[in-house]
Amino acid sequence: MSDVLTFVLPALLQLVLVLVLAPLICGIIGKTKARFQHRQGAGILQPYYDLAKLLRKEVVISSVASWVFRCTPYLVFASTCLIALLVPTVVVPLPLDRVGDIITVISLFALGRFFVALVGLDTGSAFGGLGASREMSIASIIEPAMMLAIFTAAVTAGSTNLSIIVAKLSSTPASMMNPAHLLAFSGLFIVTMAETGRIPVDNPDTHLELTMIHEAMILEYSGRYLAFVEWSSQMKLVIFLALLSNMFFPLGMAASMSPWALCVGGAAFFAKVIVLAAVVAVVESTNAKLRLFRVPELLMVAFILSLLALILYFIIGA
Amino acid sequence: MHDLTDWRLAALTFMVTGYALGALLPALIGIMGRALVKSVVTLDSTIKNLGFTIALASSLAGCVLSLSVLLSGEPLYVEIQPSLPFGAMALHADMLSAFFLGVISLIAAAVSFYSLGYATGFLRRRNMALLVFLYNAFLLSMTGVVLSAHAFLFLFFWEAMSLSTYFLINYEHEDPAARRAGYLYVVMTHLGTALLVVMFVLLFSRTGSFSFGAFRDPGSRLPAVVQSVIFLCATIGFGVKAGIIPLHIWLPEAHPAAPSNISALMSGVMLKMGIYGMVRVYFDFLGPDIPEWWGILILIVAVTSSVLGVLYALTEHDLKRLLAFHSIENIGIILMGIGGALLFASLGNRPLASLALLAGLYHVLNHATFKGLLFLGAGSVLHATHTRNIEELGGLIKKMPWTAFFFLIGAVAISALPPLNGFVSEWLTFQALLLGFHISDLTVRIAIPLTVALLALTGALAAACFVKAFGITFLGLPRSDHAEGAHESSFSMIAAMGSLAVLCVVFGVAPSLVVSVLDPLVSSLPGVHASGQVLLGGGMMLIPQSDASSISPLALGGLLVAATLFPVAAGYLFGGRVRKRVVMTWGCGLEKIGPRMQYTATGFSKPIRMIFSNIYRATHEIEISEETSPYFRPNITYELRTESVFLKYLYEPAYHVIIGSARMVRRIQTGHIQTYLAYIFLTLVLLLLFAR
Amino acid sequence: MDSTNLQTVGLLIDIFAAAILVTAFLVVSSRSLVFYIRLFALQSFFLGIVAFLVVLGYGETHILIAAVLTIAVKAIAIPFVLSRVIDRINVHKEVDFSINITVSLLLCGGMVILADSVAHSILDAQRADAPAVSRVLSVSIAMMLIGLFIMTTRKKAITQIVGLLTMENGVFLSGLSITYGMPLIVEVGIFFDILVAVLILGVFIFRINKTFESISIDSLRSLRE
Amino acid sequence: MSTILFALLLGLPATGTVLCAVFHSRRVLETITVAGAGLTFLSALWLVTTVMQVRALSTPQEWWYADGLSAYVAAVVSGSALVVALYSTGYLRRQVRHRHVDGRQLWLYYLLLNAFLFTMMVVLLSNNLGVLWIGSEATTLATAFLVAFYEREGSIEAAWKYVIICSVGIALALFGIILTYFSALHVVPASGNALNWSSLMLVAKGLDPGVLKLAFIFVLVGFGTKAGLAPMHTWKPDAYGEAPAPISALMAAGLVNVALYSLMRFYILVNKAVGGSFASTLFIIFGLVSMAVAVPFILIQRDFKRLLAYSSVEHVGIIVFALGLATPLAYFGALLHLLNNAIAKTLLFLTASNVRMAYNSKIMRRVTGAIKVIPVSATFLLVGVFAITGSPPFGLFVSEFTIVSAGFAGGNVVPAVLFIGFNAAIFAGFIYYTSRMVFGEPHPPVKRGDADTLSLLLLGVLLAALLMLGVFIPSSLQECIENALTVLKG
Repeated sequence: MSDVLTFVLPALLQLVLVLVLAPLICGIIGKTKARFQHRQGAGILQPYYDLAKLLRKEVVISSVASWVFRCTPYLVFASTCLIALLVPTVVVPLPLDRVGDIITVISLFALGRFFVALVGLDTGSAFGGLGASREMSIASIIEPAMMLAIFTAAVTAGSTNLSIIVAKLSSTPASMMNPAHLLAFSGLFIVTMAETGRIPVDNPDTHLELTMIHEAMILEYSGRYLAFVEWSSQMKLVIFLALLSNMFFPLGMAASMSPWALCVGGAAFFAKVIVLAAVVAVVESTNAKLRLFRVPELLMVAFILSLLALILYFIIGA
Repeated sequence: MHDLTDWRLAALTFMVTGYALGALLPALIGIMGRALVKSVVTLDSTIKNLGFTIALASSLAGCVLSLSVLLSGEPLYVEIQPSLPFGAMALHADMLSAFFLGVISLIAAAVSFYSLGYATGFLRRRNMALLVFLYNAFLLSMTGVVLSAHAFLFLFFWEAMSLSTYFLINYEHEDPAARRAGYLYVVMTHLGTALLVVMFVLLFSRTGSFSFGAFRDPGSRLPAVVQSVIFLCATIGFGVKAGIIPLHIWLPEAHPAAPSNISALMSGVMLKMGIYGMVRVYFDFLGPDIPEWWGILILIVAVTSSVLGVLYALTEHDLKRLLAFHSIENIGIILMGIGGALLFASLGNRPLASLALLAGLYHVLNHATFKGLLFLGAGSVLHATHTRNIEELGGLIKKMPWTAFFFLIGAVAISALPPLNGFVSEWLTFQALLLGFHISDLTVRIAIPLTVALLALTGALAAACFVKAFGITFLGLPRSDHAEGAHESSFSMIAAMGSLAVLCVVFGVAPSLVVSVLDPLVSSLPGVHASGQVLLGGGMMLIPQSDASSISPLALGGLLVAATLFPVAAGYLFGGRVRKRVVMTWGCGLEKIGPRMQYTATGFSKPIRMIFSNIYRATHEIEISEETSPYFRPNITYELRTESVFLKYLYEPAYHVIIGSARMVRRIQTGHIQTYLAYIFLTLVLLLLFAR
Repeated sequence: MDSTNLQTVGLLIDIFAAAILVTAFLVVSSRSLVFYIRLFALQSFFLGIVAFLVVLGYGETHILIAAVLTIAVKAIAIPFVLSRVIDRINVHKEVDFSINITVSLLLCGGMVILADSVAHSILDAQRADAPAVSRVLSVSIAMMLIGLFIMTTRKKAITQIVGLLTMENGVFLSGLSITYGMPLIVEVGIFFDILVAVLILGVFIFRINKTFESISIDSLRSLRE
Repeated sequence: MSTILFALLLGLPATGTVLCAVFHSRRVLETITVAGAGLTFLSALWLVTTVMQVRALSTPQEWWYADGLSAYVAAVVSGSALVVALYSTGYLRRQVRHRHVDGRQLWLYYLLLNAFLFTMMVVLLSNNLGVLWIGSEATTLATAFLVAFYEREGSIEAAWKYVIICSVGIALALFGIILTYFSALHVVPASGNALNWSSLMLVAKGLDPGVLKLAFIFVLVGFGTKAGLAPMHTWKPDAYGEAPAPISALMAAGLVNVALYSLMRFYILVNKAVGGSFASTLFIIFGLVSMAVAVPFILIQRDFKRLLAYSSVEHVGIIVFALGLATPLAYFGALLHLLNNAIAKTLLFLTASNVRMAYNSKIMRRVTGAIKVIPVSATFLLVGVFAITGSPPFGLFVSEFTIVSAGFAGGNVVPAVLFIGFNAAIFAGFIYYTSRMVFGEPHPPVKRGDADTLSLLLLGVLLAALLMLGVFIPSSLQECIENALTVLKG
């Protein structure tokens, strides 16, 4: 009973939190962008309706597609849920923090991406291949960039275990402000924009073949499959925002399971995520989508920033 | 304990004689049988079955032997007394040898079983007896390499290995490419061997003995300079075999040329002989006093090999060449572990060194399994479609589901994705390097982050490459009649691939098994002589060194499976069971999409080629034939070439220098008898002056 | 045999050795094949005389046979064979040189100096016979070098044989004058060998002349890298 | 006892020669030659065994003398002579069938083959250095017409160069011998024996070092020319290239070793008399130069018999180099290599002749896909080439590895490294051409058909021998070499 309380319950709570929060954040971002464009925009709850609708709709499958096509949505969703169990949001240490560390998280994202890219090639449509090719190329730079960015935080804590990193950082707030840290943060921010398929790297809400990346891969998806893929990409956004906020500014995170602490932590987390979401929306609205072959330069910037952060950390010894 | 050694000896003898018999018996039958048996096919198939079954049996014996040593932890040492002028010789299976023996035997077992089916493709076409002979000789020589505890013996088996593979590469010698590959390979590896001879004889000249025991004992330490010379000889000599950049040029030629079961062995196992040699020399003979620059050098080599290896792989659309380049990449990753170990050892941080080495060795095992698996898969594809060019493939997942599935597992493993084995060993490598962050030494502080960054880059690129490899080959629509007419492989081939796939999973989710074996091995090496201090928590949890970071692949796997069921259930909950409608893929308004509308492998890697254009130095030409009208182009050919920097700026100049100077010298044979007499005359005069 | 006669014999030996060397120089300086052969005959004749002197001076009787053989084989038989060959293929003049005569003579002079210095340097001075030996030794080394030099600079097959024989005369000179001849059987065997060698080479000259319509060995250049 | 042995060893080939001079029928000539060679080989083995008990044995008047070294070399030489004789029968039959050879040539061939063997035996068994010289010159004369056998332009040219160059060399050697005699005159009691090896060794310490040095220089150049040390090797590719393949084989496996034997004799003497590193330095230098000179000609070559000739230059270099290292281990390696090289060279020259007969050309460009035309010979060729380039599991790897380790142990690191480098380069050249000849498709298509079974069996035996020497050295052979080694150590 006790370990149900200490392990399973908090884990499930966190999972549910992310699951529930994800569409909302997207809704908020959408709304903000609409405002920037002087539009009314859909309500912030729109994504929930979409998901509910999609879950009930019938699925159209290409006759070319193989079992990879049918399994991938579940696999992607699963891996994202798994990540949701590993990334600290409200409370540290997480019950499952020993199961996987930051490298695991990144690799799990890679796993999802791997299969989505395969789906792009599975249906035999030119769009899919285009999307897969672009996605993997971009990933091949942002993935290392992300790792380096997080390693900077990791070495301060002397561990790649997320909970430990966060705990260490929150115990020494001074180190949040050191330059290496800030570099890493900006690196990770660019990574987030790219990973979650946002302007200036990708445009989530267009199907224009010249620009789209992520949408191109999942173009053949519909109904329930699409629902899960979309949902998991929304969760991905939340997770990244969580990483951004808690890896670098773990303010007000709950250090124990006491209700009060949890409330504070929850509030803090919500606030931080909202703020970051707003920032994302602002960036999206104030920037133009880059030409595809200018994107690598941007990503290289992220990579270099993170690398600098890491090396800087050593030179000045933090 | 005595009986233990007894039956281990039995296992050893069984294995060795088995390979020998497996080589000779079929050869004899092949020679004698021609007279007796009328039908060549029946004869050859008996030869095939006999040879590969024996190979299978003896490789299983090898597994048993290696396990018995690894688990009991006490080495096997067999003195032999050949009548050769090099003193007493010995075979030994200490932990290190046993580990590599295990790797060899494991893959050999799978491949032998695979070959039972695969080699049927050669019936009636090729000399089966020769194939079987060479195959067993190859395995025998490799086991000999790891088991020999004497320089002469080692070199003997080493060269035997090179020779047998040379003949195997030339097995289909009508193909000029195969001949070129074979020649390139044998010359490169011979140059390597020459350096190894220098190395061993240097060790000999100090100790006065050829036995590894003498090289090892601390009394016979050589001066630092000689140590470094030996180190360089070993690095180059073994590096050629391991295929490190820039000594790799033979590898992408040779592996595709050989029959696929052989390529699996070459790539999965033979490259590791180079690694074995390095570990043996660095940490067994030369340890423990190690200068810092050794580690740095190895790290540079490692990084170069891994990044360039994967980058070159990305542009390949010959499936086996692509895999060959990935071998280079993975050797690089292994060397990151070894280089890190050298670096940490030189700075006196033995536990960390041991951890790094452990990671490297773990990756040796993993690469052997998944690369073996992938090459076997490629073999099945080749067997079914008779082409290695993935631009002509596609849609095979329908035609050959099992092969596709196992190939996919291999692809996931090599892309270091959880929860399979590639992920675990790369994770350990990351951990070892990251823990090195706390060493306060400037070179380390520059070297480690760069290595980490590039390791991360390698992993990501590998994933991209295997999306291409698997996606283009197995998914979508068939791009040619080859792919149309494909069929699933025979049972033995599938079973072999399946077993390797299972290993990929097991070594992934149950790392504690491997680590608990590897840790005593590593700590037994004099160069390291410390435990990697990897705590093994519950649920197969790995906790290297401190209590800080950890993973539990088993739990990950379990959760992943559980979490996959969750959305299924959830979907069912919300929307009942899935209602499906199957239609053709949307073809942008055209009635139906054709295979030519799909993305090609070349197209797939285009963005990456652009990002790293200054490494590829790609040159492409577009040829448009306009005989009818500029608006209706009957055919447009697009040709793309990426040049190998090393070939152009290292090897070709060297070649030209050598051949040029040779041409110069050849002029001395003028054909004038007077010139010849003049040579004698001058020699005489010179000697007379010398004598005065 | 008293010491004065011994000295006179020694003196005579030196004189004839010098004469032999002179003939060698004459060979170098001349351009007619017939003249080569005559000079060689003369040279061998002097060699025979040296042999006789050795017999007189040191009473090595078996050298007598060697002397007779020398004159019979080298001064008569071989020149006869060679001139027959010349007549048969009627080529009489050496026209083509690699090096002109003056230079060759200078070079040969240089060789004599070298030979002399070598001969002096190897002998330890406190030997009784050191000066005498070193004189003859230097002559014979010089002969060998000159013979070899002739072979390298002259282009007719015949001339090469002559050069070879000149070398051998040099060897013989040393054999006679510093070791007073070798055991008899050895001597005979050596003579036999040389005779056979010359015969074989003669045959080859015929064949060369038949196949290449010339005995200039410039035509023998098909085998080269 | 000793007299019988010498009588056999010298008498058998001599009688063979005489008989060949008498008879003319092919069958008789064949039987005489094969029987002669075979019996000579057997008696050589007998000599070896006897010499193992008694250190050395010699005839009453001390004209003939044999010890471990001469016995060993004699065995090697007569053995290769036997192989060549056996092969020659089949070879010449084919030549006659194809009208390449008429009856007179056939007769001359067998006559001179016997004479050749006889002269080599004379060199190996003579105690008197003068006789040794006579023998060596006689080998040249005996082989002169064999080199010119086919009476083509090339063969006559080759023969001319061969005879002239070797005679020059041998003349220089004679001078060296005379100087040795001179240095011994006042030391050896009976001046008649002053040319006798046995008596020279007794008084070696007393010989005049200065004179002996000079003598050694002339002998080195002289016999070096016959052995084919660079830069006196120039006749070798021509002679080996133009002579009939069996003769080339016997020259590479027999004559070379005979010349090396004579070199060794003087080497031992000079080492004992002069001491120091005078002779050994010269040997190391000449050895390395020979190997170095071989490299470019093997890297770029068009004619596979010339290729083998240059390889012979290289291997003579290796043996001389090993002798120059002057340590027991190195001597062992040298003697072992002498045997290995003899076997491998015989194998390769004979195989090459099979290839040549199938393709009717010895230009490598014209020979491709041999494995399909003459499978067995092609296999032998490929494997034999790996053997000659010193790859395991063949004998030459053992001997070369011994030599290298001796070099390092003796402190001659730089020469040893050069040695390894040259070997690697030569390997590259050899494999390049061989793989081109053996693999691929024959074009234009060539009629399939290999040599006769006996010849192939013979080659198989040679290959087996090489293989055996690569994995273990029979104790009897080891003793035999040790026995020869004691002589070398002086």
